[in-house]
Amino acid sequence: MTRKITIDPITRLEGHGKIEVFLDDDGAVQETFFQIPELRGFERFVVGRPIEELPRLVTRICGVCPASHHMASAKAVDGCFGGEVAPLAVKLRRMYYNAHYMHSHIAHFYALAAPDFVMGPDSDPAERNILGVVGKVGLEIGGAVIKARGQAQEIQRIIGGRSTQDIWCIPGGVAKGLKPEELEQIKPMTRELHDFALFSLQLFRDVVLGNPAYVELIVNGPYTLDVHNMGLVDESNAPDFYDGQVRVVDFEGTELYRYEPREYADYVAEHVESWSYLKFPYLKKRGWRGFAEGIDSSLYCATPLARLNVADRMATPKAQEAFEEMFSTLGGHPCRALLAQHWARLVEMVQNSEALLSYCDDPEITGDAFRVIPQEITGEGVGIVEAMRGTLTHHYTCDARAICTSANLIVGTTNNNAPIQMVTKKVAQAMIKPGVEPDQGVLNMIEMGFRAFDPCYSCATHALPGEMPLELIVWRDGEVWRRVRRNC
Amino acid sequence: MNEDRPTVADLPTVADLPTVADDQTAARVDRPARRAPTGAAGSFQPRIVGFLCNWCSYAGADLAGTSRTPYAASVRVIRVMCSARIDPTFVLKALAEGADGVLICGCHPGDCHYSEGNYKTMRRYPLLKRMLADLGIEDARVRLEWVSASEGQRFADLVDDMTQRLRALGPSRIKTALATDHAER
Amino acid sequence: MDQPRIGVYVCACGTNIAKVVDCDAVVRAAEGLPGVAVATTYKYMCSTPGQEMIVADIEEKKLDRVVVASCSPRMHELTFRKAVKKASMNQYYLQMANIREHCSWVHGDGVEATQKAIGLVRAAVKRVAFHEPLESRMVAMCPNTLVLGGGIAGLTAALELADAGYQVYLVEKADHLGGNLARVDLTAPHLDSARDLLRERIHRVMGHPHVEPFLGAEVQSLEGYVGNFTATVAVPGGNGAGPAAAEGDDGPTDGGGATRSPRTLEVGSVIVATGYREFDASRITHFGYGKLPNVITSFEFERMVREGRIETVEGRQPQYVAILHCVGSRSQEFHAYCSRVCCMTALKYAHELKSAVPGCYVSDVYIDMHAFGKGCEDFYRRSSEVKTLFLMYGKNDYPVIRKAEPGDDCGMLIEVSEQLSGELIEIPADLVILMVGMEAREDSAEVARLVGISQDKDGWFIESHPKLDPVATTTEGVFIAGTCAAPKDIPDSVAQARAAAARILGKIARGSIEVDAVFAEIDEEACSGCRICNELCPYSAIEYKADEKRSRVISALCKACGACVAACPSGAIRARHFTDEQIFAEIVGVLA
Amino acid sequence: MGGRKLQIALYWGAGCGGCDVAVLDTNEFILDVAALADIRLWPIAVDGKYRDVEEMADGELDLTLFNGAVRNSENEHIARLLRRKSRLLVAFGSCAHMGGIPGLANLATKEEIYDRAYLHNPSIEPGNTTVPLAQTSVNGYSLELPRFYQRVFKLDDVVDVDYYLPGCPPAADQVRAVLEVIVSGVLPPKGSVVGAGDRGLCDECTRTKAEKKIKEFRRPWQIMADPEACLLEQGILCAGPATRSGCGARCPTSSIPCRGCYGPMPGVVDQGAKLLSAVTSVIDSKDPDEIDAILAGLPDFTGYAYRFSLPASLLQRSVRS
Repeated sequence: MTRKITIDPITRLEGHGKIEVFLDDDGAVQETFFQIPELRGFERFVVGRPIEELPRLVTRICGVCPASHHMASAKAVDGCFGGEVAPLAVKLRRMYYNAHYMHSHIAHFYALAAPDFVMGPDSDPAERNILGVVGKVGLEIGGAVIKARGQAQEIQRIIGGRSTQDIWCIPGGVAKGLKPEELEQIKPMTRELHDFALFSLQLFRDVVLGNPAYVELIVNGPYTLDVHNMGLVDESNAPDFYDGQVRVVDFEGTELYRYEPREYADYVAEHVESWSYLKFPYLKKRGWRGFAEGIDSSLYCATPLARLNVADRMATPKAQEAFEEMFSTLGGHPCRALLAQHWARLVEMVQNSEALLSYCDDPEITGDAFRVIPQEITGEGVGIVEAMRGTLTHHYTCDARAICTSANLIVGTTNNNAPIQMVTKKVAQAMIKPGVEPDQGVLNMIEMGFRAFDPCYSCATHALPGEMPLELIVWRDGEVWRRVRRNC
Repeated sequence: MNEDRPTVADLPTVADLPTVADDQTAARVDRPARRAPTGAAGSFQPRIVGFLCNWCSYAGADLAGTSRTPYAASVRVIRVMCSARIDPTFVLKALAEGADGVLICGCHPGDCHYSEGNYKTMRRYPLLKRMLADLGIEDARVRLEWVSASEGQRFADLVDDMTQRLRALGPSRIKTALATDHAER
Repeated sequence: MDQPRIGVYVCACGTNIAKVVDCDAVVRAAEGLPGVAVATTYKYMCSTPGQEMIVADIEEKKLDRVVVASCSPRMHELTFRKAVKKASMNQYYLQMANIREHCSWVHGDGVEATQKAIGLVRAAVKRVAFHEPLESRMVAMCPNTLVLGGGIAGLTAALELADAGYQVYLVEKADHLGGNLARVDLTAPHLDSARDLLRERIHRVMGHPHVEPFLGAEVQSLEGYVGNFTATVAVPGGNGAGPAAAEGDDGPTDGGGATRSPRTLEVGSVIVATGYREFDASRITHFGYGKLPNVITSFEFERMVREGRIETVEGRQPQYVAILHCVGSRSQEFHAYCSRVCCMTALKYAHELKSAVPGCYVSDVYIDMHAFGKGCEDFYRRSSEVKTLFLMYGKNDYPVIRKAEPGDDCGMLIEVSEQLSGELIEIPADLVILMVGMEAREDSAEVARLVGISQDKDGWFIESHPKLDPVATTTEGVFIAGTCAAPKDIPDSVAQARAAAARILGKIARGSIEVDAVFAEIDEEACSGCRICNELCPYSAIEYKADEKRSRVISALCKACGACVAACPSGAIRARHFTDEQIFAEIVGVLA
Repeated sequence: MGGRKLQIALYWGAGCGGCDVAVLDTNEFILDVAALADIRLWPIAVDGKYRDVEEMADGELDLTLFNGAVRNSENEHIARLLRRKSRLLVAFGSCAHMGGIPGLANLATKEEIYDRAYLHNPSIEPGNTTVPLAQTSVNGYSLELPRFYQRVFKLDDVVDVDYYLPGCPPAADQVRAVLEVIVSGVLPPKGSVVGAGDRGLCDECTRTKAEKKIKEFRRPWQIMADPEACLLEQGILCAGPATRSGCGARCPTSSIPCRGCYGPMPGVVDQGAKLLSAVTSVIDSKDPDEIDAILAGLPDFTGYAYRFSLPASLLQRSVRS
């Protein structure tokens, strides 16, 4: 008879993601299901709303990365009005978004990734958290992290009036400009953030790269997946978080597609399974080919690593150096090692901080021309940005009164839904073998797999990113035979 | 105006009645009494909450009474000093409490006892109707009409007409819908 | 709130209610309602024994709320308020359920009617539980009165008050007193002189110690409330009275362009007696007024008479004179109403013509001869004896006046389709007098806004009740007299003026005014200063205090319409005796 | 609290996480709280001990801050569990308080939402007819998902709530103030709205206000709003007058109209109805046709009126059949 193992992030009670593992009688993994049990229905209830209201509605898809939805939405709405946006507004939006990237990446790296590397994957769970990190690398760093995150948020607040549940973008531009005195407040924080980005990179070098065991784990561990990569790039194929073309490159480095946001529906489609509320995007031109790896796979990742994989270069000098160092260390570009996500995040942090610096020196940034009043209602727009957790697509249509008539959303984490399924199964199969009893290590290895994607079910459907406590229950003849818990 | 009337009552005399225009008096005498629709005959009798302003519409409804003008027993009148007092919340409250219809009556434009109160009602009503439509409330369930103190007949006709429409529409779904939502949980 | 003790009294109203509504069933239903301490029915609750029953129960059964289910509150609410007051219960602890006008008199089916009556009683019981004790307040009554208009009505009212020893401010727009009457020679039906009627009054007004007349003056603003108005009057040159002309010769003319300076007056009451203006005859083309020089209006004829020269423009004595009735009156096109005085005035002209131009032929072309009023019918009869040719024309079937051909022995010819004979008759005329009707003055809307009263569709000021209260208006302390309210003859205008004065003297005698306890109030702890309410009050009872960023209701000005209460997004404004809680309770009650 | 440390849980139902971020945004204050209290459950920041929650004695927790609405059977299940375990349950943020923006889903049916999400949209797999099911069996493996309710409920529709802390998200300083009060043990009356003002937003909005007369409604993108004057007076619909203060008027200060996340004033039963009554009353016209023309400038008023409060309104949802 089939035995059922439930790996339930934050237990059966909790609503935001659970893994079911089915073993055969010999105890080999037959099948795994990573289920997402929530749905909001934004794509339906934004219909009928005035289109300009959407940027301040969809931020409630995710309070962790509202700015990403705000930006993608604002761009889709601009499209509904013919697409003209005040050039100054574009600069300000980019600047604002850079700040958002900074605090999101800082939070993720230090709260979620660092514990694994700084403390070590099999260290005492009680210490495998930000406090443990602080304990190991020194107290001052804890303060520095909180301060840096706070500064990045403050910059966002100064520019856009609010830091969570953004309200700032309106058709043709932004609601408020940047006053000279506000810029002066921002400048010193920006410099500190840049230093902090470089410091974090150095920390990674010292702690992780300094330890061959970690490098080994990253490069040759079970955490590789032969699926393709997706990300936004500018005309020079450098990563662009706010705008540009979507580029899809296979895991061997061959460009498969390069398309304009408005063409997204020709390239991406979403598969539905009855056992999850979260859809499974795939490369439409290849058709749904199941949860399969390989060069013919129709699946892709959209993650920090994927963004660097589809890029030929970075947009700023310091980031370019980090980019080259990373790929040479990992044995070439592109890279399939999922755990390299964390490193990629640091490289992105550097590009964002450099971008912020350059905007601070832009003499026009405090100008008044931060809005144009839309002259026509053209009725359709697609807005794509790179959310921290992947390519984020908002597609709207509206009627002649600029009332929303349809909305379609493909959210960052959703892109990675299928890969997450697969890496989970892969690690489970690698770790849970006949005769091998699951233990802490197994749990942590499994968790590291999907946490590399920094899955934000806030975005996708709604769980918050966090270090997910795990529980593994092994059933035999309908009774609990083994129970292993981590943080539960 | 009733202040100095002796309180020893006898059957209402003409003096007792609110003043009516002559044509109304005539109407009262001449018009053959007709049967008002009743719900007794097993057919569904809607429950209409009527919000009437004191000076015109309530007096008009009183006149329907003093003129013995029959109409459906579907309406229950709540008196306010002016239709402008009718907070849209009252209408929603009535619907949420299970009213099948809400009838709002005020003085004719230009005739408001408070000179402009009914214009405020006139401004609120169309948006209220749009909101109700968004919430799935059928058009016939909520109605605004101007009824003067001399329009007893008109008030009666209004109530009958609204009653007929609501009969055609059937009972309001609101109360049951909210109940089923909770049952479903 | 502790459980109230409510008494419910169901009136059978003889058989008026009982014949349809099962009063006992209503009582039984009431007994089952929370808070009801006693419920009973009686033949006539408004009768003395009925009221005594309530008083007794309040005292013996310690009731603190009373519900009377009977006739309309518009009928007996005050009666029952007085009753509960007798038992020293606050009168606002009463609520009525209208089970007569709204139930037994309009519903035939006893079962349904009883169900409805129960619903209405349930609502009243639920509501009354939320009632609060309210006290009306007394405010001082200023004994001064402002009279607008120096015509016969204004003059009469002013003297009535002044002779009683109270100060009157008389504001006349023209530079002389007398109004329209000053343009008239003799008055119908007794043919005594308008001059005599006016002269004595004008002289007394000009010299009266208690009257301060302002000629060529205009009221700029009126603020405050009954007993306590403040009026600002623009007076010529700034000195008090304008040139004290005797009755003038011309129609009202605006007080000369003299520089005006404002005077501020404290008054307790206002009488609006601004009169009328005559219909502009040139609006009716087929009478040729303005084109045919010998077609004149009644007022132009009055002038001829007063100057003693009745002649055509050519300076000849007219041999044929035609008098045309209802010019601008009783027509769908212009004014539907009857101007009331023209018929008798026309007959008066016939008399004046006969005596002034012996042997001239007078034809009187009318629609109907309205000869109501004392001595008028008799006057009509006498007129028909002085050889006046009466021709009847049909409503909206106007006579047509045209120039006569050379060779005719008259200046004009009038074609009338005569109703009585049914023939088309042509009559000669050298002079045609158009009996122009009355209409509301061009400035009546302005005046209405100024003093806060309303106008009917024709522009006449509306009385608070057409039959029972024809001198008061819906604005307490503001009265109307004379032809500003509707066309009237002199006796009616004078009567109304004296009635208005009497009402005011009554208030002055009481010395203070009771301000209703029902008004809106703003909880300043809840007001956000959003200023939504500021524009909504037709009585400017809401003031915004910029320094505190709060709005406030001046309760004495508030008429309790509740417009601001419904509009206040903060729920910061309460309508006393019509609170949200009370109305919600009623809603739940009728639907439960 | 009898000397022992306060036992606290923070949890989310159908929310977006913004409320938890708001708590994080109290920055170092969090450490003070940690000093005064044991945070027994807070998934975003601290290792949760869920099993322990189940095993806790009833009322063992002193306080639970619950954010998010109730959209499915699982949200309700957890709400009930935490209610049992907590002496005080606070509806934290607009969703728990009034249903929030997810509550706008009550204008549509479950079927309509599924149709748009899984059956008909530009990127769905061609020909797809599959939708998620509460009970399903895949190659013999039986799997379950929480039941997606017909509509969104606010927290106190399913459990008894002690306090309401409004805002989307609540302002960090307000969160801090409320936590301080609760830690102090001096509690406001049950059912109170805490962490908000008792006046309308206009009270803290710095824009200058005049008597209001509206001749035309404009949408924010149609004009360059005067930076000083009241937005409503400029014809831009702002829910400020019908909304509690407490947020510091963040939106109007940035030239963006308020949408009402702090909910209605004390004693106001239906925020949307009040907003409707207020803005229409000041329309500057007495002509029905002109009034209609002016109101045409206010499309989707329902979506504005109940932006955050539809499940808490008198009618709660559309009854379109």
